Amino acid sequence: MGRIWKLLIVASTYLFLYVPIIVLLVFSFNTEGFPSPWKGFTWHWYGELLHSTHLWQAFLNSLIVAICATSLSLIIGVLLIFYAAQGGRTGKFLSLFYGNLVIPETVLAVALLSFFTLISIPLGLTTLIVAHTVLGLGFVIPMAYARFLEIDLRLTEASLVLGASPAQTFFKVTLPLLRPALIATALLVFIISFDDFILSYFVAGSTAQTLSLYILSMLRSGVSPVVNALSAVLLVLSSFLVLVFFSLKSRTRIF
Amino acid sequence: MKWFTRSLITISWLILIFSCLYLPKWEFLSNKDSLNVFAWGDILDPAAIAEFEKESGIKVNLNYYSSNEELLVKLKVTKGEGYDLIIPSDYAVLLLKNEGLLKELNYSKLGFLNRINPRLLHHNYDLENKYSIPYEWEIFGLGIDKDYFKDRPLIPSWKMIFDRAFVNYKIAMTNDPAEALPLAAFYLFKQVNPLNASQIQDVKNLLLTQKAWVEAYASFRGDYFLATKNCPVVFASSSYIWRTMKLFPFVDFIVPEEGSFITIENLCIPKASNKEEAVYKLINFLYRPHIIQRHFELFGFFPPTLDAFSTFSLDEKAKRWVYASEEDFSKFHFFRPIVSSQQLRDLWVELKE
Amino acid sequence: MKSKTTSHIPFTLGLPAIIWQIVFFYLPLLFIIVSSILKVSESGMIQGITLKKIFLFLSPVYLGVIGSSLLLALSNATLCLLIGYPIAYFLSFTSSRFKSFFLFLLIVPFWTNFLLHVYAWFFVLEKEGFLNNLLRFLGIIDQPIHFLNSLFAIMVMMVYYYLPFMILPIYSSLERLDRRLIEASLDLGGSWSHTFRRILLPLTLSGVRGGFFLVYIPSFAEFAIPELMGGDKQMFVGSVVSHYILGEQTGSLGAAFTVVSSIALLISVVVLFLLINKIMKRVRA
Amino acid sequence: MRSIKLTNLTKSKHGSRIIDKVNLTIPSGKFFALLGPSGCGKTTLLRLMAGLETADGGKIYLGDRDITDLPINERPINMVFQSYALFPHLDVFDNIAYSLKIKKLPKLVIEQKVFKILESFHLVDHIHKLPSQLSGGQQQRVALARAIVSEPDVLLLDEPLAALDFKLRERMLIELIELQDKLKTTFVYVTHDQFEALTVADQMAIMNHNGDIEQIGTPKEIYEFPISSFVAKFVGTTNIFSGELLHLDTNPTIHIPDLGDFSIDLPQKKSWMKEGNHVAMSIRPEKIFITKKEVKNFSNHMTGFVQSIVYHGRSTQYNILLKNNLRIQVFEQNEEHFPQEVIDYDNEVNLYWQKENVVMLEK
Repeated sequence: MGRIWKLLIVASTYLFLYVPIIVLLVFSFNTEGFPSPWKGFTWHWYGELLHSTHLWQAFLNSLIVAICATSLSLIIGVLLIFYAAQGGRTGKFLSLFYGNLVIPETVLAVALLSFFTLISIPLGLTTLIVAHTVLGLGFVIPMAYARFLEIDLRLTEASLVLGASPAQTFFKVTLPLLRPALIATALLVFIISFDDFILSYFVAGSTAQTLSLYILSMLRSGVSPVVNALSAVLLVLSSFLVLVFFSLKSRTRIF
Repeated sequence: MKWFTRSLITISWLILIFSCLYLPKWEFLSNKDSLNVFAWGDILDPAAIAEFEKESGIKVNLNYYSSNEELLVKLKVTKGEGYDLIIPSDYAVLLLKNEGLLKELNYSKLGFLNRINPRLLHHNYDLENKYSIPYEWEIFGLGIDKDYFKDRPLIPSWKMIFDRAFVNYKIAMTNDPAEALPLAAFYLFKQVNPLNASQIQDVKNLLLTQKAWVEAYASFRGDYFLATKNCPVVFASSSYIWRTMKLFPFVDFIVPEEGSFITIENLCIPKASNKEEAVYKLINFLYRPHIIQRHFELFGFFPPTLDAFSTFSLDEKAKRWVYASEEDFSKFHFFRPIVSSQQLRDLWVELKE
Repeated sequence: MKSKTTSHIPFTLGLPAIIWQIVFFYLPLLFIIVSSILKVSESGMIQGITLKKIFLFLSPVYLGVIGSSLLLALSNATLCLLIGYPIAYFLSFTSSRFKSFFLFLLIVPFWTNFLLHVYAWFFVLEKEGFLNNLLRFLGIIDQPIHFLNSLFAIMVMMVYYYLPFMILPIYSSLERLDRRLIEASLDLGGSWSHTFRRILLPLTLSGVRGGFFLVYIPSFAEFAIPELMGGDKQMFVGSVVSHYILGEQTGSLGAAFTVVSSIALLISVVVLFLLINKIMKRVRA
Repeated sequence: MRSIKLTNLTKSKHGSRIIDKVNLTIPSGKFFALLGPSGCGKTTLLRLMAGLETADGGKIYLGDRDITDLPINERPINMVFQSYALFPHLDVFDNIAYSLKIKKLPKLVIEQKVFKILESFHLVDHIHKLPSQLSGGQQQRVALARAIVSEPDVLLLDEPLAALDFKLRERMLIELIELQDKLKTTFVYVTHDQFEALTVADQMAIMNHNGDIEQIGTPKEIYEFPISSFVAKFVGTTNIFSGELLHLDTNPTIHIPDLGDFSIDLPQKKSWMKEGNHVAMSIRPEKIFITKKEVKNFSNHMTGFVQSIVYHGRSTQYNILLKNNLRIQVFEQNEEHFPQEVIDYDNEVNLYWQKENVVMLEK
C-alpha cells in the first residue's frame, strides 16, 4: 500500500513537471497560432524561428553575456584561489562571497541599477556582464575554494619539493585537480546567466535585449508559436548541458 | 611600503575596470560624424535607419529609453549634450521646453510642413510648434471581441469597462496608473483636471469596484486577452489593437463617444546639439511618404501626414480616425498628472494590496 | 610554503575578484541603504539625513504588501517542502540505474529559461487550454474554468519553478546520510514515523533548511510570476520595487522600499530559523 | 658536498617547542636513519630540511652552503612522502618526469632518463597507468623514482614504507639499500620502526620525545652500546635494573635490592660512575641464557619463575618474574626441533649472563 502511494506521489510530481513542457512542444507543431486548438502538423514555426532576426539578436546577446560573465567570474575566481594558494591571507575576504546567493536577486538588481545610474555608467551589455559576474562569483568562489581545501596538501608540497615554484605548482597540480569542479561550476554559471531574467530586467537598460527579455516582451504582447519552437530548441540545449554536467562525475553539487 | 604598493595596485585595477565600463559612453560622445538619436524602444525602424545611413553616409547611433521620465532625467543631467534628436511625448515636450532644453526648429529646412495633419498641430504643450513636430500618434479606446457581442448589446462608451450595469464579463485594464487615473477621472467628471480630495476618493472607489471584473492589469497584453477570448473587452491603444486586428478578424477597435485620450510623439532637437545639417537631413528623411507608410504598417501608430495615405489604400476604420473631424478631435485629451506622483503611486499600490 | 621574495604578483592577480565583489556587490547594497535615508534636493544635492522615505513605507498599505509577500513566500516554501521531501527521498533511495535518469529529468526544466515555463503553463491553464479540455473530456466540468490570472495560477507557477531548489539540497543531504542508520532503526523495531522523526529528519535538517530558504528568499521578491500568472491584480514586494525602480524618477524611493522590505525579510528569516529549530526539537522529543 | 649540517635548529608550533636547538650532521653519501617515537618531531626536522617549514632559529647547511632561507623548490633536496603524494591526474610517466619538465630539459633527455629509471624499477609496463590503478608497492616505487630521477643531492624519506605489508616492506628495504649504494646520494630516512632503521642505516640518530637527539652512531653502536635508558628501551627490547654502584676500584659490582650483587664491566669511565651512585643496568633479552640446570662459566646468575611463554618461530620469548616482583624478558634461539630441555609455565629457572654483555646507564 505504502509503495503505491509513493509511486503515485512521484509520478504525479513528474507529471506536474512535464505536462506543461510536453503540451508546449506539441503545440510548436500546430499549424495555427496559439489560442486555436490543434489543427495540423507543421514545421513552419521552426522555419520562422530560423528567420527571426530580433530573436537571434537577443539570443546572441544572451550568449555573449553568459560567455563573458562565465569566463570572467571563472578567471578572476581562480586567480583569487591562486592568491590563496600562494599563501595570501584571503580568509577574511573569502567570506565576502557567501552573500551573493543569500540575498534576493531582485535586491541585488535594484542595488546595481541604482549604483550604475548614480555614477552614470551607460546600461547595456557591459553592465549586464558585470552583474552576472557578481552572480557567478557567488558560485565559483565558494565551490572552487571548497574543492581547493579538499586537495591533499602533500601533493602541493611534493610538487614544491620536486622543484616547481609555487606558481608552477598551482598551474600544474592545483588547477588540474580543480578542473572538474570548475567545469561543473562554469556550466552552472553559464546556464544561470543565460536564463537569467531578474538581473537582465533591471540592469540591461533598453538597448541590450537578452533572450529572457525578448521572451518577456513576447509574453507581454502577442504570443506566437515561434516561442514554442524556441522552447524546444532551448530544451534540447539545456538537456545537452545537463548531460555534460552529469558526465563530469565531479562531486560538485548544484546546491 | 607594502601597503603603499598594494594601494597602488588596487587603484590601477579600479581605473582599468571603470574605464572599460565607461568605454561605450566615451565612444558615443566623441564620435563627430554621427547622429545620436534617443528614442522609444519600439519606434524607429532599423531598416529605415540603415537606409538613411547608406544614402547620407551619416552614422546614426540609436539609444533607447522606456519612459518619458527616463528621457527627462537623462536630458536634465547632461543638459542635452550628446543627443541630437529626441522623441518625447506631448506633455514631456512642455516640461523639456520649460527647462530650456529644446532648440527652436528652423522651419525653412523642413520640406514637409504643408503635409502634416493639421489636427496634430497647435496643442497646448507647444502652441506654435516652435520646438516640436508631431511624428506619430495613437488613440486609446476599447478592443472588442465581435463574436461575443454578436447577440449582446454593444455601446461605444467607457461604461463597458466601468459600469457594473453593463459589465458581466472580464476585462483587461491598463497597468499604468498614469493612464488609469485620468481615464477614471474623465469617466466620472468628464474632464482631465487636477483632483481634489473627495474626487480622488471617488476615483479610487471606482477603480476598486472595477477590480471585481478585471481579469488582468496589463498594458501590453490586452491583445492577448482578446485573442485568447479571455476578455471580450480590453482597454488598449490603437496601435496595439491594429496589429491584432490583422491577425484575428473577430477583434474590433472602438473609441467611446464620450471622448478619449491620445498621445502624440514629437521630434525635438536638444539645445546642445550642434549637428544641424545632419539632423534636418534625418528628419526630412523620416517624413518621406514611403518611410511613413512602412512605419505605420510596422508599428501601427498613426502617421503625422495625410498625404502618406494617397500612396496606399487605407482601410475605412483607420481612415475615420486619421481624418477625424475637428469635432471628433476636440473630444480627445492628453494624459496628464491629475494628482501628485506620490498620491498616484500610493493609490495604485492600495488598489492592488 | 613561504617564499622570502616579496612578490606582488599573486596579490595583483587575486585582487580583481575582491574588488569586483566589494564594488559591485557591497558598495551598491550600501548605496541603496544610505540613499534611502538621505535627503536629496531636486538638483541632486545632499541636504542631510531623513527617515521620511522609510516612514513612507511603514504605512498600512505597504506593510500589507510586505505581509502578503511574506505569506506568499512562506506558503510557497511550505508547499515545496511537502512535495519536495518525498521526491528527494524517492530519488535518493531509488535503484541507481534510474536514479540519474530521474535526476536528469528534474534538472532539465530547472536549467531552461523560466519564462518559457510560464508560457507553457499558459497552454495548460488557458480557458481553452489542456486542463480545461481534459476536465471537459472527463465530464467533470462543462464550462471552462478561469484558472489563469488568479492566486491559484500564481501558486502553481511558484511551486513549479521553485521545486528543484527544494529537492536538490534535501537530496544531497539524503545522499550523505548513512543508510544503515535507517535500516538499523527499522530493524530495531522503530516505526516509520519514529524513524522519520528521530533519524531521517534531524539528519537531513541542513538540507531541509537550505532548501527552505533557497525557496523562501527569492520567492519573497518574485514579480514576474504574479504579473504574468496573476494578471498583476495583487501587489507583492517585487512588483512594487519594479514599479518604483523603473517608474518615474522614483529610483531612490524604490531603493528605500527595497531596504525596508529586505529588513522585513531578514527578520522573518531569523524568526523562521529559530522556529524551525524549535519545531525540530519538539519533533525529536 | 652532500652532507647536511643543522646548527641550533629551533621550531615552535602553536606555542610549543617541537625542536629545540638541534645540532646534527648527516654525512655525505650515507644512508642515514632518524629514529624516534611518533610525534617526537622527526618529521618536522625532515620538513625543515626540505624547506616545507621555516625554522624559527638556527641554520641548515648543505655542504658549506647555507640553505636556511632558500625556497623549497631551489633546494637540491627531494622527498618521498609517507603516502607517496603521487599526482592523481598524471600517469606514471608524467609523475616521474615532473621535476624534469619543471627544469625544462629537452624532451629526448627526459624520455631517456625516465625510461632508464622505469626499467630499473620494473615499471615499464605501467607507464601509462594512473596512480589509482597501481598497487601499493608500485606506487611506492613510482614515488621513489619520481624523487630520484632528477638526481638530487639529498633524498628525504618520510616513513616511506609505513603503508606496505611486512613482506613487501622487507623487500623494499633491501631495494632501498641497493639503490643508495648505487646512487651514493645522501638518504635521510625517518621512521619510528627500529627494525627498518637498523636494517637500512649506515648511520642513525635517535630522537627522544622532547625532540632532542639522544645518540648518533652506527646501528651496531646504537644497539649494543646505548648511552641512555631511552635509547636502550627504544631500540630493540631490553631489561632495565636499577641499583647502586659498589667497589669501583677493585671489583665493580651493582647492588640490586632484593636480588643481590652482580659484577659488571666498565670499559669507559664516565663522570656519573661513582661509588654509591644509583644507576641503571640494561641487559638485552637474547644476552641471557635460560636453563633449569645449573651451569658454570657465567659471571652472573639469578633465578625466577616463568610467567608466560611466547613462541616467535625463530626464537622463544620467556617472561620471567623475579624475586623483587620485576618482570624481565629472555629470548632463546630455537636451534633444534626438539630441545633437550623443556621449560614450562611456573618452572623455576636459572638465568645466566656475562658481565661484558651488560650496559650501564646513567639514572
